[in-house]
Amino acid sequence: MASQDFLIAYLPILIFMAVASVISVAMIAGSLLAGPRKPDAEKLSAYECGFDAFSDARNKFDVRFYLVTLLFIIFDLEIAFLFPWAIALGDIGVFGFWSMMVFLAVLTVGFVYEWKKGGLEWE
Amino acid sequence: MIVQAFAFYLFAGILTVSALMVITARNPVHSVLFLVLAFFNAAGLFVMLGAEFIALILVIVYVGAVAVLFLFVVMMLDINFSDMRKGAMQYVPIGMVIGAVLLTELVMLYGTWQFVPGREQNIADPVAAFAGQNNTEALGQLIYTNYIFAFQTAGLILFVAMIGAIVLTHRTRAGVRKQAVSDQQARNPADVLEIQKITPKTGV
Amino acid sequence: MELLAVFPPLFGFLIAALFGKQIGDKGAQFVTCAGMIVAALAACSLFFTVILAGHPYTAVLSEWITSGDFNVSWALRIDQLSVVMMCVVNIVSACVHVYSVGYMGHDDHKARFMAYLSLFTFAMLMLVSADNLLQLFFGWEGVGLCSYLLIGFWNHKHSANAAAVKAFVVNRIGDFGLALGTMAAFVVFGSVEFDVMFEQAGAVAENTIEFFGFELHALTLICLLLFMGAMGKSAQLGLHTWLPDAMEGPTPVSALIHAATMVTAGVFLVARMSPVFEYAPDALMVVAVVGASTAFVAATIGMTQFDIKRVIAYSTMSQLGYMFFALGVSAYSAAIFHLMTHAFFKALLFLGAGSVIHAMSNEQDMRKMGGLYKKIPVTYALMWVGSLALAGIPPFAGYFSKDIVLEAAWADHTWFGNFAYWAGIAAAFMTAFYSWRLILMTFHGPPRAHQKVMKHIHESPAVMLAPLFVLATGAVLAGFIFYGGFVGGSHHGAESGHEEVAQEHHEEEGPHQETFVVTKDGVHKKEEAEGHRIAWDKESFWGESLFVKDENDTVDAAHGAPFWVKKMPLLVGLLGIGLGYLAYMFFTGIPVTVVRIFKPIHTLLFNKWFFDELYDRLFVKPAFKIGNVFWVKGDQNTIDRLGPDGIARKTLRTAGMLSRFQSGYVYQYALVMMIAVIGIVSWFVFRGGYG
Amino acid sequence: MIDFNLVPLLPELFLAMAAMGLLIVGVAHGNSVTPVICWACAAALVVASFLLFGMSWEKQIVLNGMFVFDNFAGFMKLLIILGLITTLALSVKYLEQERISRFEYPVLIVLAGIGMMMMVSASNLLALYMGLELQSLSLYVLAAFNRNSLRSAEAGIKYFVLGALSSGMLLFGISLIYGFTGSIDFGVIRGALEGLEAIPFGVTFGLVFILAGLAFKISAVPFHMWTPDVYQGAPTCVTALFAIVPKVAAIGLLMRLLYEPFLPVHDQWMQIIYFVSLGSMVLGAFAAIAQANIKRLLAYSSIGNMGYALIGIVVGTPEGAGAVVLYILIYMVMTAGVFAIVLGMRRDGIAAEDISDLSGLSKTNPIQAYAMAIFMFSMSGIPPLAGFFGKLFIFQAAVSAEFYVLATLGIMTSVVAAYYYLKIIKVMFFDESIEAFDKDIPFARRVVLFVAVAFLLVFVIRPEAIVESAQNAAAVLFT
Repeated sequence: MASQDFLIAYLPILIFMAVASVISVAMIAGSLLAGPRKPDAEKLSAYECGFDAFSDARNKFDVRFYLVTLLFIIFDLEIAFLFPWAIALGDIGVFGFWSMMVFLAVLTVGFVYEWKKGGLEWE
Repeated sequence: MIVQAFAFYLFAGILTVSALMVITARNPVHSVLFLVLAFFNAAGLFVMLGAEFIALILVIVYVGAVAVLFLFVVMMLDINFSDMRKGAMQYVPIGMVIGAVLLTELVMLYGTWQFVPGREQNIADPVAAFAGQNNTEALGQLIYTNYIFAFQTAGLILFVAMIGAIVLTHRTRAGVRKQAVSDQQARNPADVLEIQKITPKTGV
Repeated sequence: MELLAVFPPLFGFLIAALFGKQIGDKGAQFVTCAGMIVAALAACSLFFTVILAGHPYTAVLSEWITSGDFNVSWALRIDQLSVVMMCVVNIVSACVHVYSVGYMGHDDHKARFMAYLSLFTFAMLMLVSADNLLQLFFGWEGVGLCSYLLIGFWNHKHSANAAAVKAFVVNRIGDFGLALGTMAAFVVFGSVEFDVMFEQAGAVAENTIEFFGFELHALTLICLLLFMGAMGKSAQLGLHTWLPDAMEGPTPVSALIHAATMVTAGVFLVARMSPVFEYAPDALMVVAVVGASTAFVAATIGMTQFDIKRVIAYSTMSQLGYMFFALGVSAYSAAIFHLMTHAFFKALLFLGAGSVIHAMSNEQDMRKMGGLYKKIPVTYALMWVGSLALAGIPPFAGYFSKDIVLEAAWADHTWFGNFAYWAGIAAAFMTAFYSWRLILMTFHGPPRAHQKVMKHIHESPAVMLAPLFVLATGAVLAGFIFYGGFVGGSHHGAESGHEEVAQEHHEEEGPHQETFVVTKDGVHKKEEAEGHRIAWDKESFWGESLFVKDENDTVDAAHGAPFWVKKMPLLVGLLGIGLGYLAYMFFTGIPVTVVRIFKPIHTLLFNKWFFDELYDRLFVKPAFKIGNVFWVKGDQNTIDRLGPDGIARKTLRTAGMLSRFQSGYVYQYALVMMIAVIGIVSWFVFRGGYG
Repeated sequence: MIDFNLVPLLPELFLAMAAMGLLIVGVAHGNSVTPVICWACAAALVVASFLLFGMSWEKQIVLNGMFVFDNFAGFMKLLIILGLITTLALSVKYLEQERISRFEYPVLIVLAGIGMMMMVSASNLLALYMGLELQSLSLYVLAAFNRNSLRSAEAGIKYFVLGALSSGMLLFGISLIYGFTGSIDFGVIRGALEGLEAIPFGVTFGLVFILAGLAFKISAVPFHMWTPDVYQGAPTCVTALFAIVPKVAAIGLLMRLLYEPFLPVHDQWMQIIYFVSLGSMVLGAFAAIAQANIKRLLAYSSIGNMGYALIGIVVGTPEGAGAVVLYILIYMVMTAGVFAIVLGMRRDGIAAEDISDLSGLSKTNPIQAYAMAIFMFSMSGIPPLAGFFGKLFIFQAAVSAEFYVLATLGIMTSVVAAYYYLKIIKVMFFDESIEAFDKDIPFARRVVLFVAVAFLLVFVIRPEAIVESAQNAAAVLFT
């Protein structure tokens, strides 16, 4: 595919993005311009009555959340390798097929490890 | 052509500005959001280079997963980012000097850039056969065959990453009551139930 | 035979070290002493085959390192010079071994001590029998290592530890010179084997080396670097500060290492390298000046010290200075001659002092001695012998060797030769003075020790005295017997007939005749007078192991020195002894008065010319400072502020790990990396003219 | 199709399978089997070394030019395997004592080992990067392995953040080189560089960044900042691993990279390595003087040692390369020995890490004290111990290639460095003895200690065989 054609194929996406950004900018700008705003100190404070917050809204989270995310990323990457493989499988033949199988096998070992270790259980 | 140039400068411009915002934004959540924006624009640039697969991977992996993890971290950890920034701020002047020097050198690099003769041939070598196929397909033809070594090593690296994630974060908690499904299934009335005759007034 | 002369100490060491527990102290002592005695006998037999029969050879043990054009083999170079050294080392070491059996009788680690001694001797033998600079370097480091272990042997004494470390570090500085010298030699000669180097020395005499942009005369550079090594090991002025402190070790160690053998390694090195030094007159000049200054300075310090061993230590340093200026005026044979006689009488003095210390229950301060001569008469007599030899009174050994050294210096007829001569005369006077100061303070006068101590005083056991007698024999006879062989001619004090021979010889030879004739002449003479000991002369004695350019042959020239030159050392020696008697026997008030009048000078001398303080200020403190800078930057900023303290603040754990990592310090590291990369790129930009 | 010949990869393949299998075994039985897994991993490494021996050491490049196996790779892999086995042997007991005995530890070590072996066999910038990352990732995890210790976690994070930065630099450099030559293959790059009259700025620029990334891995100044912190923070057995093995791999990688594709630009990289080597020697010598913690001291000592090894690389001759291989080998043995002792520094079950904790060791445990003294003397390069030869060959190579200044400064800094090695000996032999260390020294550690001491002592008698094989290994790079 010539590069010109290639880019033309993406043109609709570009246009879409342009339209999307125009619309969202227009909406924000519109509300900024049209909406009445009279801020004062009390309005901007956390509460208009009562007391200030004692502590930050953020607090420590269980590390398991991160574990789940990390594992997700790893499998996400694994999946990423599957796309080109799926497309090219017809050309790369048996060799390509087994090549991916080995790759998956390695990660399956990892997966078994995770499972047995209880990394996928919540409580 | 004009559209192409326009798109390039648009992506590049937004990329640079949002990268700058990542490190200057006061609110870390904004930083992460700018990072996402930067990734998007980088993806746009990749598309323009014809590397659509990379572009999409960038969106899927970096925007979809990594940036979300970052967001997760900055939103949920109770770290005082303004204090943290103070420590870093004292390095700003020297950092800027370094940046300026690096920039100058990169400009020089650009100005004096030259290619080795025969470079075209070198580049074309692995991909020549795939002209006319789309990017993803061409990659697919190469990764699993010519570059099988790197591919399998990548598998091992992911494997290590899994082990690492578990080793560093997984803890088995004591005293947690879990539902053990297999145990439940394997229960046999004969093992746990016992029928006894109880004569009245004697007790068990 | 050469194996028998070199390896028994190694076996002694191995057996004593590995099986010390099994064979017990007695066994270890026996094994090591027996090994040493065997080695000593073997060395003596080598003396006959190599020197008297004139058959030097090199025994190749095996191929060793082959790497590109760098070929070195294990070999023992058995020539006249190394045989002389072997004899000295083995005989003195054997004496010290035997002596140690008695001296260390109350120590808990006898086996270890004997093992170290043997190991030391082996290292020294490796040094003297080396066939190349690398092997020599091995021995060199080996003796340094053993000296370190032995000085620190009494490790419960804090001062001993400090002294051991100091000795090692100062020696390392010298070794640094030696290592560089070896490298330089490899560059110039393409080999570190002595044979190759000596052969080419004349050919490369004009070569230069470029170093840090300077053009340097190659051989001078090599020689000066080697001399730096020699200075460290032989405690020459500048790198001498470790020697007096090394007296913290047990006395046999002082006798063996810091008087008779190890400290002479520097002298040996220069003598061994004589074919190279001969082509580097500038280096020789430096050697002479440093030697003469050392001789003088050490003697001045020696006059003011009170520790009996330190006095002897400074006298050692002073005598080493003599040897070096002898080397500096190309009188190599005279230097080795003095080395040999000195080994005997200095070991004798040290072991005698050890005997005194042993008797005094480990008291070393002369101010707390006195009046001992009746209680330990044998030791007293032996100390007299040693001191007479040291002061250069005929017919003791020191007289012959010191005279020839001084005459050679005079005969050099250069400014540094003259300087050396007069410095030597002054030192000779002071030597005599402080030797008698030592004897008189220790043995005469009223007893100043505590009554209890005085009661305990006893003569040392036979096992300690026997070696002393052996050494005393050497101190008496060595000079007289070996004069002809070592330095040629016969001494003016010897029988008149031989003086004639010497004269004749001198005339025959003429000022610039070829050495061939002389050599032939020597051999011829020897055959004629078979069995007649005096008839040997120095050319046939040394063979080709020492090399002197004809025009530099000061030893021969020395025999023709005027009468006053020859008699001057004796005269000042006697004067020194006389003054010693005056000051410490008859008019005991004199020293105090003198000290009061010359207060500043005395302070200077008593504090050893403030060398230690100077070095501390110049080197030790800055090194610590540099270390501290890194420490403060690298450690206190990161770890100390965050690590332990952070852990201590357990309550702040909630502040969490992440905040601690992000507190700017990883930034710092990253910044350094970035700066480095950018810096390197910039370097190329400026250097390469890109852009 | 590509030349799919897996024979040269056999050891790596085997180790990968073993690692996965043992991981599954471990997870099935829990942490109680950690020692078994450790020994099984060690056994797998032994098998891998047999596989190495069984292979032909002729040069062959397989897998589309990604992987090269030759004499050099074989020799370096042997060293790596040896180092890994040693580390495993040293670790088992320590892990139990520190209560971090988890079965992932040996598996991660083996995986890191695979990465290292790939590094020395890389024949392509991509393969180089993959190997490096496999190794680094495992090491990041290992550094933070004791997750209950703040120090260890801190070490892990520091190492990771800075390591990521260095990887970034490396990648940037690689991309510049690729941009210039259009290839990531070592052979092609060399061909492209050989034809040049003037070296373009782009190549120099790329080279600087690549070398910066690699200098980080061998902790050479000024990319060393992580070393003391990580050495101190990581569990001691991991520190031992860091000090012993990755250096071998990184030096091997550096040598192949500089001598194969980049030899035509020797003038350029020589200047960089020159500077880095000088800095490492000086800092390693001086900064260590003020250290009180023995692990930090060893960190600086390893920085200094890398400086010496780099001298041999700067020289750019087969002689120099041989000297580096030999130096690394001897360094490995000495370091393994030292850590065998440091790991045994425990009182009442608590690890002691200060130099002052060694006080009077010669009385409480003379064997250890003497062994340590031998290691220290060897490190400071005193003959006749093996450490002397390592330095000798390095300096000799430098001198014969006329790098006088480098050789001189090298000798000078080794004199300074001798001071702190000596200080340790002084503390052990001459200071007041304090309470003895715990006596339960495991058998494996004794063996390591004995072998290291024996090697250092015996080396002098017949250096020929080892020197020759090191030189032969290095010579391959120049053919």
